[in-house]
Amino acid sequence: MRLRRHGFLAVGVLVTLGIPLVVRDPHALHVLIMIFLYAFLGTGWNILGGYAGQVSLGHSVYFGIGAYTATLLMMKAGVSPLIGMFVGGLLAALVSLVVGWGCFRLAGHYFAIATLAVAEIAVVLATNWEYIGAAVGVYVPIDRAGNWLRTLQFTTKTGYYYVALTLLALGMSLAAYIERSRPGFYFRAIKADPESARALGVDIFRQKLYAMALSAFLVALGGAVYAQYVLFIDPESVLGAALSIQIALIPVLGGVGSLWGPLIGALVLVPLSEYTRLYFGGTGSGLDLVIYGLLIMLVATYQPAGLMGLLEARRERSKPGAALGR
Amino acid sequence: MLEVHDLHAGYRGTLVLQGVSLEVRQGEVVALLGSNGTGKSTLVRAVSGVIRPARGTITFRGERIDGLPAHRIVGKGIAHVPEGRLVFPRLTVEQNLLLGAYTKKDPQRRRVALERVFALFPRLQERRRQLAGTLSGGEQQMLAIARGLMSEPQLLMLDEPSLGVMPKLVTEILEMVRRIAREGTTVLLVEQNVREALEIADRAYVLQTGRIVLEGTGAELLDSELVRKAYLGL
Amino acid sequence: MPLLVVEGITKRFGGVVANDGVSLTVEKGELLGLIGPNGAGKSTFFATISGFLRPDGGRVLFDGEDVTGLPAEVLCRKGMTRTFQIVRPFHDLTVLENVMVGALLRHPRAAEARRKAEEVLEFTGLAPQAAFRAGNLTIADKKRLEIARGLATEPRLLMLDETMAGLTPAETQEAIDLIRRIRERGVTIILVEHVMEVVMSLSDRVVVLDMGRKIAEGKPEDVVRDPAVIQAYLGEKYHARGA
Amino acid sequence: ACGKGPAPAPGAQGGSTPAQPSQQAGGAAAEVKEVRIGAIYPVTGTSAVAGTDLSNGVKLAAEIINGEFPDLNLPLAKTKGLPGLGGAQVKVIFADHQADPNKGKAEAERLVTQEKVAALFGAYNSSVTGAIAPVAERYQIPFLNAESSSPTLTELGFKWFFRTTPHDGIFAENFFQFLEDLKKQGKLQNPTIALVNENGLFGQDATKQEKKYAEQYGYQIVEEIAYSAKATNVTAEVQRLKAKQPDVIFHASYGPDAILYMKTYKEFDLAPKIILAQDAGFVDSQFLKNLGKDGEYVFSREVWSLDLAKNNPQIAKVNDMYKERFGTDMNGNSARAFTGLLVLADAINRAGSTEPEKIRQALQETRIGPEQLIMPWKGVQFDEKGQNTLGTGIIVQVQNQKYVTVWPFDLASAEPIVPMPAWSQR
Amino acid sequence: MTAAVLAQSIVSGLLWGAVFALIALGLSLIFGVVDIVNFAHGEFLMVAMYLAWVLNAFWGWDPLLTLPLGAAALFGLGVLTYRLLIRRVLDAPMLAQIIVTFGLMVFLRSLAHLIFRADYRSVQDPLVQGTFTLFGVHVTWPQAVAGLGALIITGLLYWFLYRTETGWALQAVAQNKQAAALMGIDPDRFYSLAWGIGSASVGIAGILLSNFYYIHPEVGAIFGTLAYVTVALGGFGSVPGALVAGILIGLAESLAGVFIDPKLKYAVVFSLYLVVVFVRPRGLMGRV
Ligand SMILES: Nc1ncnc2c1ncn2[C@@H]1O[C@H](COP(=O)(O)OP(=O)(O)OP(=O)(O)O)[C@@H](O)[C@H]1O
Ligand SMILES: Nc1ncnc2c1ncn2[C@@H]1O[C@H](COP(=O)(O)OP(=O)(O)OP(=O)(O)O)[C@@H](O)[C@H]1O
Ligand SMILES: [Mg+2]
Ligand SMILES: [Mg+2]
Repeated sequence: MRLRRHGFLAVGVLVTLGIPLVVRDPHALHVLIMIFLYAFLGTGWNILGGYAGQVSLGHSVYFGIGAYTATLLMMKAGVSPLIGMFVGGLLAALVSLVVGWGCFRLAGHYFAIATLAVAEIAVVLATNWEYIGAAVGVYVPIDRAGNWLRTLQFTTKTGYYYVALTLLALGMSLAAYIERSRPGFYFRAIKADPESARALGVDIFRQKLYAMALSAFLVALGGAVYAQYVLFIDPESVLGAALSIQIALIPVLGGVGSLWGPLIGALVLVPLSEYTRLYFGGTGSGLDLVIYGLLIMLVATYQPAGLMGLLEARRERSKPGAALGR
Repeated sequence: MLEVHDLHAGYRGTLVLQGVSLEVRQGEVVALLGSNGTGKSTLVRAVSGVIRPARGTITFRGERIDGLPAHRIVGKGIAHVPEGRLVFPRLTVEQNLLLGAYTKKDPQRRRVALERVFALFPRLQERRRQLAGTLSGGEQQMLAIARGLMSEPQLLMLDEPSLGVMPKLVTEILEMVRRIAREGTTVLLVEQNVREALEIADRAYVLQTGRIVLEGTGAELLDSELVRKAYLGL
Repeated sequence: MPLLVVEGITKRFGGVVANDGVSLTVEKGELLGLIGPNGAGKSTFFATISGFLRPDGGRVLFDGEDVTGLPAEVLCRKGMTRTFQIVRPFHDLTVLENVMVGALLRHPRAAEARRKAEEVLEFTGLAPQAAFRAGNLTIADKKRLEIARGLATEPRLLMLDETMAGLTPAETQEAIDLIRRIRERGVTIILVEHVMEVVMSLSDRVVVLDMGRKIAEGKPEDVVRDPAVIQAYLGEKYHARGA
Repeated sequence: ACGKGPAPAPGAQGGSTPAQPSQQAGGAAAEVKEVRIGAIYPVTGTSAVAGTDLSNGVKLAAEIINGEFPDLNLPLAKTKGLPGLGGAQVKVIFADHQADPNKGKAEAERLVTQEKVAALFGAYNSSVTGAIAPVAERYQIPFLNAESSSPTLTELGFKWFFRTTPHDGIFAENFFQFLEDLKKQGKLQNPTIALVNENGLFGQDATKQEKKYAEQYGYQIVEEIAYSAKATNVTAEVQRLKAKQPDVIFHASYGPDAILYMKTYKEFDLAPKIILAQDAGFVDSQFLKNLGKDGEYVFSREVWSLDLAKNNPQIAKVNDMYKERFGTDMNGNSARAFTGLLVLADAINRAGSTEPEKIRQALQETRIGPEQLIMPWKGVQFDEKGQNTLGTGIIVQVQNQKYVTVWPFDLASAEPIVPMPAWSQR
Repeated sequence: MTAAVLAQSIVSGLLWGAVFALIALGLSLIFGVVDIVNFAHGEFLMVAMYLAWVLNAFWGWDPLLTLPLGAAALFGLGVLTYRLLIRRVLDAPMLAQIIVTFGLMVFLRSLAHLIFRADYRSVQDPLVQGTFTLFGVHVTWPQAVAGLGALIITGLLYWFLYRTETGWALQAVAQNKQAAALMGIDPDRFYSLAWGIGSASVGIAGILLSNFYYIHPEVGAIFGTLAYVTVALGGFGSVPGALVAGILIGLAESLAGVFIDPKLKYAVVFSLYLVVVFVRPRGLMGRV
């Protein structure tokens, strides 16, 4: 049983590694890169929102911090984004600790709205901060040579593909490790019933901060890579509320609090959004979004436990409120 | 009055009751005994419509009620005081009680019913304006029973009413059950205080692993080998 | 030195004084029964002592150390834990995982915690249900799970809030046995229980609360004869039967 | 920023160069029947009104290029298709970016790699244009922008990026030239100025430029408001203005907020001598529809106006065609997009090939005179940064529910009405 | 700045605050009963506004005349949303519920795009329009009417929820669905009712808003986020809380815009929320 699982996993990894050797179409690779990136962001979000049950609608802040830090470090100090992304990650973790310190007294929707508020404030601040380009944003200088060690830019999609894949592998391994070790148990206990967890000696505040920092760190890495991929960042696109919701939507759709959920969510949502726009977007009628909205509703109503629920019969439907420990 | 025939019921994946048949007659107190997890609560839930039976029939006063939703069954005269109380935590004691009489639209009768339960549970009258969620465990239990009585049911099903209740009150509650029965309300009682329950019960059933294994009058069962060994630990 | 010394603990909720200057001590290895009418303030007392509520007055000394107002998780680490009267399992976790959360306190490595949890499950008789989703247990099993989780934190003081409710007399007997065995491991216990058989057969000493105040204290057989206790709590019939 | 030296031939960078779309063109020798151009616009989302106007302009331009219109003196109008490529037809492939830079980038890549377009076109929102420009650089595909006005875009050293429209710097200077001219006419004395600009890329660029030229021309700015375009209401902003009573208000606003401001000005009875807007919301086709007479007397810089037809009859002809197809008159956006596509097609035609580098060189060598345009420009000619140096703006005023050109005076069809009357006297 | 400016900013803030409150009330009610945050709430507002516009543009109805019809139509939309979507995810994790309403939001917004295109529209010449001046302070009639509407609806909802038996039943369902069913209360009907009433009240808000605000497919986005913050600030499920919070937000926005800097006014509003919940983690009037 276990052996078979590992077998599947190995085959999956090999196939994934080989895709760019076969698939040459850049748009298809783009979609795959976006899938990996969003799955990675979802995995990061999942640590806080899925395992620890703290639904954040403000993760764009950490994404933005990662994107801006790595980019500005490269532009102003010549620091490679390969290093800058970790600086951004640490900075994001730091900021997240402050946010968590203030917001973890709040439960459920109050917490969600508070994180949303923090993100909105961040957008306003970034929009007015000249040093980081204010509303104009930052155009990342193009590295025509694709010297990726210095700039984390590649001249072809293949490079980005492997970077995104590495990130995802890193994120999922971390999540898998956490799932099976003490923090993972504590996170899920906090999600299920914080008071009970306290009775068992769990310092819930500390554990939530831990989840938050880890989650923010990962999302910031994603932000840094995104910036070097799109080569343009501005407050709206890397800090805005739409991004926060997108990040949360991925694991939620795939199966919140499960290792494979974010990947499955991204596998469905990213192509859904890309191809509805592609097939219906050119008409300019907004039909693509109508269909996108309809499909989201369908998935959520017929598979409320997330798509993971389809695969994992063991997981039963949880009671309302369980997600928030009401 | 209530007839359960070949009832199969359970939850996702597990069939807890596997062919239970029993009967409650007008004016009786019937006790339902059984150790933990045998499906006593499941049976009561199936009767009150909280869960849908998988097979079998439930007839109340000659009318099939299996498959009806819970809120329709109350109107037919069955009240179910659930295990674990389930009071409305953010409504006051009085609002909880009045909702107990939701199916009775006549305000006059509701007032009378309220007076009656306040007479039975003076503690509740004291706390009528307190939010139910802040009552102590035992107080919540009283509220739950009182709320069940508010609909003036013909059949009252009590699921472990003495759970978490102080000894003085356990006695009072069971005496009250008898009184209620004498006043004409039929009672189906699930109880772990086996001895006390059998003392007040007209008849009793013993449920084991989803089946009825024994039935008889309270006194008969008190003397039976099975009950003495398995439930009284004698 | 007593393990727990409580001095004049007071807790108010708005107008209701749930605990009114309650003092008591618990010796190491002792089993103290705490009884009293519904609403007397027993659960509140637990919550206040164990750091879930902040007392409005009074002091708590644990093993000689002043721990008044420390949060629950800190107290748990110091060796004091409680169960909840209205059970609060981690619904979506399995029984084993529930207990592992407790075990992880002293065994940070998951593998060791699992071993510890399995041992506790075996000890409490929950082993057959180890893989069940905790939310699907019956109430009585959920209560047992509360004990198991608490035990897994390897406490010195265990506060049990009505963990025997809803058991048949035969099952009660088993539970009494379980608590005896816990004691034998050297765990000090405060037991809140309405099932008098349990209180009588287990307690070394009984404290009776009524309306937030201590109204009696002493050996179990003396306390049940105390008229105030009979009047407030046991009722004439119980007494008459002389259980 | 690097200049635009001769570019390496495609493929010269070896294996690291991405797939070249020119390969499928099979070189110049092969017969080209169709030239594909990818146009990326915000046809849904917050900028969708503009997106629709823009696409319509592009559609009309394509029709004119592909058909024969002997009476139009526009590039490629008289001939069928592109004679330089044996009469090949221009096919525009539209894509939607929903005002999201990442989507714009993805669409650009898709157009280049899958739709095999020979050039990119668009994308209105400066932020999206900014995200697409690097794609064009990476794939070495010409990218012509006809309507994004952020001055930054041509300062980033892009080699494949060209812009036909004047940018905000040029427009901002126009504002002060206009005020100077009014002063000369005696209609104004040393006016005080307030800036009311939305707090995004568009507004912040405008603020920067306006402040720069205010200093240069010696004007006093008494209030500077940057507001969120997503604001539910602007009462606070208008109150601040009211406290300062400026003579002139400069506006950079999108559609909804422009309407919101005008309504709030009326509510608070605030009527400066001049409201002078950076087009956008104030010339949007919805502006007058919603405001009716409350939109009277507003000035806006424009890139185009229907009454320019007085001096350039060609405009009327094109507008008639447009109106016939899309039911409304052309506006600055549709005219610019229209012109942009003609310029791009003209370059491709001269390049005689769909090879990107040849098109890029042809664009660089573009020389189009004013008589071949429907724009009030002196022509089209790109500098080394890719900016059209011959573009200028006009200033229009709403008079009797129409936008009429009031400046430059030689193109004007009406006298500017200054000051605008108080709200109570209308 | 002068006292007149202060007075004006306070009045403007109050008026807009009442509008925010009016929009937020329905959201709060739905949350309070069904425990679901409706992310499509702003879109419901938009639907109501388009209804007012269509009736006005094609048949010349005044928004005031549309009011009862709008309330009824939105009631229907709410019930329909519940029946077709929400009912299926009632027992699902909270996050699944979020997604459903998120999908609905995308759907309604883009449907509006499809039908009405991106043009923004206004109701022409409504009965209620113009301004009056009170001690030198400008007050616009449509906003004053909307403010009045907010007060009336708050009062009605409050009375309904806390003073009528149906209201208690609604709360009972919210607190324990199964127990409510055992009292003979049909949870399904009451959930429907809550969605209906909550949506009807946002319908009224939309129609009053259409008296003075432009209508656009994205208009819900503008008010949506503020509505969530309003509801959270006041305390989820608290009807009077929504009113107080709405007014507070209106005031904060107006005063910050005038006395601090317009570009920071939303930062101030969101900070206000953070500060309040820092002190009172369940909002101003949230239940414990
Ligand atoms: N909601 C549920 N979902 C799944 N299984 C359940 C659920 N409720 C109860 N069960 C299972 O059904 C079986 C019977 O439970 P039930 O509550 O009817 O027992 P009971 O006889 O009332 O026991 P107790 O005396 O402990 O109340 C148990 O094994 C229990 O684990
Ligand atoms: N949060 C609260 N707000 C108001 N009153 C409260 C609150 N918590 C408890 N009370 C009141 O305090 C008193 C003591 O309650 P407590 O739960 O401690 O009683 P108890 O002795 O455990 O009773 P039981 O045996 O029924 O469990 C009760 O009257 C209860 O209503
Ligand atoms: Mg039971
Ligand atoms: Mg208690």
